[in-house]
Amino acid sequence: MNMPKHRLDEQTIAMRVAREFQNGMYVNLGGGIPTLAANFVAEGREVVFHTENGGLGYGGIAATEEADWDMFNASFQPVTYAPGMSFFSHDEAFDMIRGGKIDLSVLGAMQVSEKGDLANWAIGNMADYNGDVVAWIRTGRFPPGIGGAMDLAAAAKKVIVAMKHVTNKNEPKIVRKCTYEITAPRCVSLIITDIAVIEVTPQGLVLKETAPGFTPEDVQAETEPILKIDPALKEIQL
Amino acid sequence: MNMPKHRLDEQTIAMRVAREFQNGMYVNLGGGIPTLAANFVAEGREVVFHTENGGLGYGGIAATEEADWDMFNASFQPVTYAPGMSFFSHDEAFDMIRGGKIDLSVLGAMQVSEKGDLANWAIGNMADYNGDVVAWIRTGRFPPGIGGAMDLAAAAKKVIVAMKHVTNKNEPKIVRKCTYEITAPRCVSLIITDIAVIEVTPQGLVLKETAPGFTPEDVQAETEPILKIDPALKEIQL
Amino acid sequence: MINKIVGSAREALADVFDGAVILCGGFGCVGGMPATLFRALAEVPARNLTLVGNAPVLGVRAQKAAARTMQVPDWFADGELLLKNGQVSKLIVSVPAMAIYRLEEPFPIVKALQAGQDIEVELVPQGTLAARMKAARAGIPAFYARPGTGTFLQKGREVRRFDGKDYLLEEAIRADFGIIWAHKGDRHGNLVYRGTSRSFNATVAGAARVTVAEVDEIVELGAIDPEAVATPGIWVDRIVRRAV
Amino acid sequence: MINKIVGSAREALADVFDGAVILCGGFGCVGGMPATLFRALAEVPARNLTLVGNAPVLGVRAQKAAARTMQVPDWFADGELLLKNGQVSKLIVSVPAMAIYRLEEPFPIVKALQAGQDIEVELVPQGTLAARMKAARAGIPAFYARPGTGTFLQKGREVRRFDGKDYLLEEAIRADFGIIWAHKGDRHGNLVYRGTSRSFNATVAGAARVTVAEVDEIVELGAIDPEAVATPGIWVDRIVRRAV
Repeated sequence: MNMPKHRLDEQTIAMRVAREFQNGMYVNLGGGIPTLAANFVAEGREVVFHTENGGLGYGGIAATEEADWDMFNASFQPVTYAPGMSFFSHDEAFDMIRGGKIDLSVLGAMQVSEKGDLANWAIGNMADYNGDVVAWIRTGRFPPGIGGAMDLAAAAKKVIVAMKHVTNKNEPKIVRKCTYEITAPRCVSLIITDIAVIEVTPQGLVLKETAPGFTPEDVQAETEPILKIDPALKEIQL
Repeated sequence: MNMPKHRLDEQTIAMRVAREFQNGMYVNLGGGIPTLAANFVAEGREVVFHTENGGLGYGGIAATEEADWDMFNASFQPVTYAPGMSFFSHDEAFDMIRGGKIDLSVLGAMQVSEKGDLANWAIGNMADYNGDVVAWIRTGRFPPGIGGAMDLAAAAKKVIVAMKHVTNKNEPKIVRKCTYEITAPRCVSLIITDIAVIEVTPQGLVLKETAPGFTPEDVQAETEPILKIDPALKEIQL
Repeated sequence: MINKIVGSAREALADVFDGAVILCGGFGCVGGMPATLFRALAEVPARNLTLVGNAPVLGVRAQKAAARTMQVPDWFADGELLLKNGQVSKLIVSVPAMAIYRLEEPFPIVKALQAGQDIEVELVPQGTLAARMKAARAGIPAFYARPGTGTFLQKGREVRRFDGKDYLLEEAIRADFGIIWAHKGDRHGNLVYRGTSRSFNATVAGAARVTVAEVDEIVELGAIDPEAVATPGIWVDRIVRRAV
Repeated sequence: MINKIVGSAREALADVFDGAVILCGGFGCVGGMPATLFRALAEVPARNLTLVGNAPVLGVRAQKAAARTMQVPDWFADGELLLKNGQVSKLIVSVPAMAIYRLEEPFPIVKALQAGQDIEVELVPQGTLAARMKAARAGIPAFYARPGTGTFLQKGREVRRFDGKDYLLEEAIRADFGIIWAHKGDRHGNLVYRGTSRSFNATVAGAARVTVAEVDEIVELGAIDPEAVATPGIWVDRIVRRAV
């Protein structure tokens, strides 16, 4: 008899992401699911959140009544003040990233390859537009915008992807080779989805954890590359 | 009958230097005679003094009783606070220099060539030590130290030299070709000394002003390259 | 006396010329966008402008959608006005439009291109964009950086290895004008910001030949703590009060 | 909880190893020299150290002469102690000694060389030195700069033309430790300075793998105005109180 399959909702994925936060880490959270993780830092741990637009040490996402348009993160969410916070220029914010001071970057993704290549800034491929970015934008279909993703993916000490396991059309997002434009090659080390936690290793993708009710075969069915199964495979722990 | 020759003292050279300060200029003053000019800004003009160690807008040289070891200029002189002052890092101080924001750099010099080459950081030449800087330092004879001179000479909008016209041994310091290691080639545009004001032009050195009692011949006698005489030659005005 | 305070934004930008390259402060949305200066630029006759910034042409409609609970007032503006006027011939940006927001109508750059405007777009990673501005300010003509290696951005570019890793040659962006917002400023041009709205404003300050700042408040010289000056006045050429 | 405060300078520098490259804060004289950390380094067994800084080995005697009316206390120290111990094998500095001051005895570096120590000296223009530290902090492996072109420094170096002018390729200085002074710091490592003593301290902060700061005063988290933080804590790894 099978347990009922239970896909994690976004908040729960974010809770699982937050388990990766070690005390003292400098963490940058990308837009979407990653930013939700700011609210789930474990008791007794202190983590410093970095935002590209020049802030370090914000508290969490601000409630409507606290929202201040001079206090927001790189996903345009209002954030709260916390003691120890600091503000600085955009260039300094990226010196921190490029200089390797961000311990953990959690990013959303459109695709992740089995080598850890990340595609998270464009839904499409330059080749489809003969390399003409203007032609692409003119179509109005998911106009590409790099933002800070390439900088983070290229330079953070560790890059984790947090995303739904498949697209809205049930196409796999964990793929052999990215078909969308990539953000950086071989940068992702851990993938956290609504059905699995997968580690990117030199030997390939290793399934470490599954959502309640999901067998390795279930996860494999939604994943393009072949998954290795960790001998210590377990249910996703929160 | 000749007027008595009157060499300007250091304070008076500095007064002449200060006549070059236009309202609103950002000015960096090197050690020695140049720093003295800070005290002679003309009435009605406002000049902002920049110091390499991260200060902008200091007032002047501090009196003994005001001396604070956290308020000093790049010549290790205590300076005073003035409204509008700011402090910043050393790298930002040199971004200002390299970025071309210093309108006027006044430097001391060991030698200036007729092309405007400046030698002001070493008394000697690398060739004398087979290019071995350690051998040079080991001698203990005027150990070389670059400081901020190369950065200023290479990047300030205008470089003025303020110095005694000749060495203590009465050797000319304005020379055809620098024998000492140079700071930057073709960077000096005006030379202010105790006996003359000389402009460096593409056509050569032009004598613009002389000290009281000094004829062009007197100045030429203490100057290695041939001087052109400005038709509007006049006595040094303070 | 030094007085960088100018009576109006239009006066401060009156010498913007055809073909000028303009660095834009602000992150692209909510606080910190130099709205008064964008509005003034839209009233200047200059055309064929190059706008350089993180996301200077999202438009107020998108900003309001993105800002959600943070209020974006109707007087707010960005480079959308210049696109509408047909004043823009090139964008050097990190985000020309946002794929994630569904608006009633297309983003301003999409509309402009669909209307047949001839606009070049250079996409730059956000941190590299900031560093290329900073390099210009620091008199550094070029530097090497890693973001973009192994992506479409590497195509046709100079790649160089340091310590076994590839880096791209990145050139400083040389600009004619920089427009920024700051919270407070004095007549010397010293600026302080507020919160995360500092961002690209502090980066743009000093990076162009002429930096124009719009400030919420003009204060007396000496009112800003010299230890807390975020942008020393040397980087700023003209100051105007924000016109709301 | 994050707590970067370390009980003593010796503890903060206990892992300095033979051959380590150490960036030195301070300008070379009077306020802003990390004297406590220099003294602690002199008690660490590590040898063959590379010291990088503007003028880190002038010695207290020269500093007192140069400082004139500004008091330099007897407890003050710099890299002279390390030279005396024979711990230094290389200097990357702008000013190894000052030609303009006549002292009773030679400058420390002159004495060390005359005593037969084998010390390499790399002379770097002050601003280029600061920029090479800043590049390391910013993850920029190399950049082009103009100072030094047309001088002895150009010899054997890569020269490249941009817009008709020559520039030298300058590489980031990769260092193991950075020692700095600051006025106040909190347990996250946020720092503020005082006056012109900020200088190279703010430049060195974050430029080495490990940054150790000595501060006049340790303050509660939140006591430093977030707008006035000069060095955000991310750049600082360890903090100790100045020991006078």
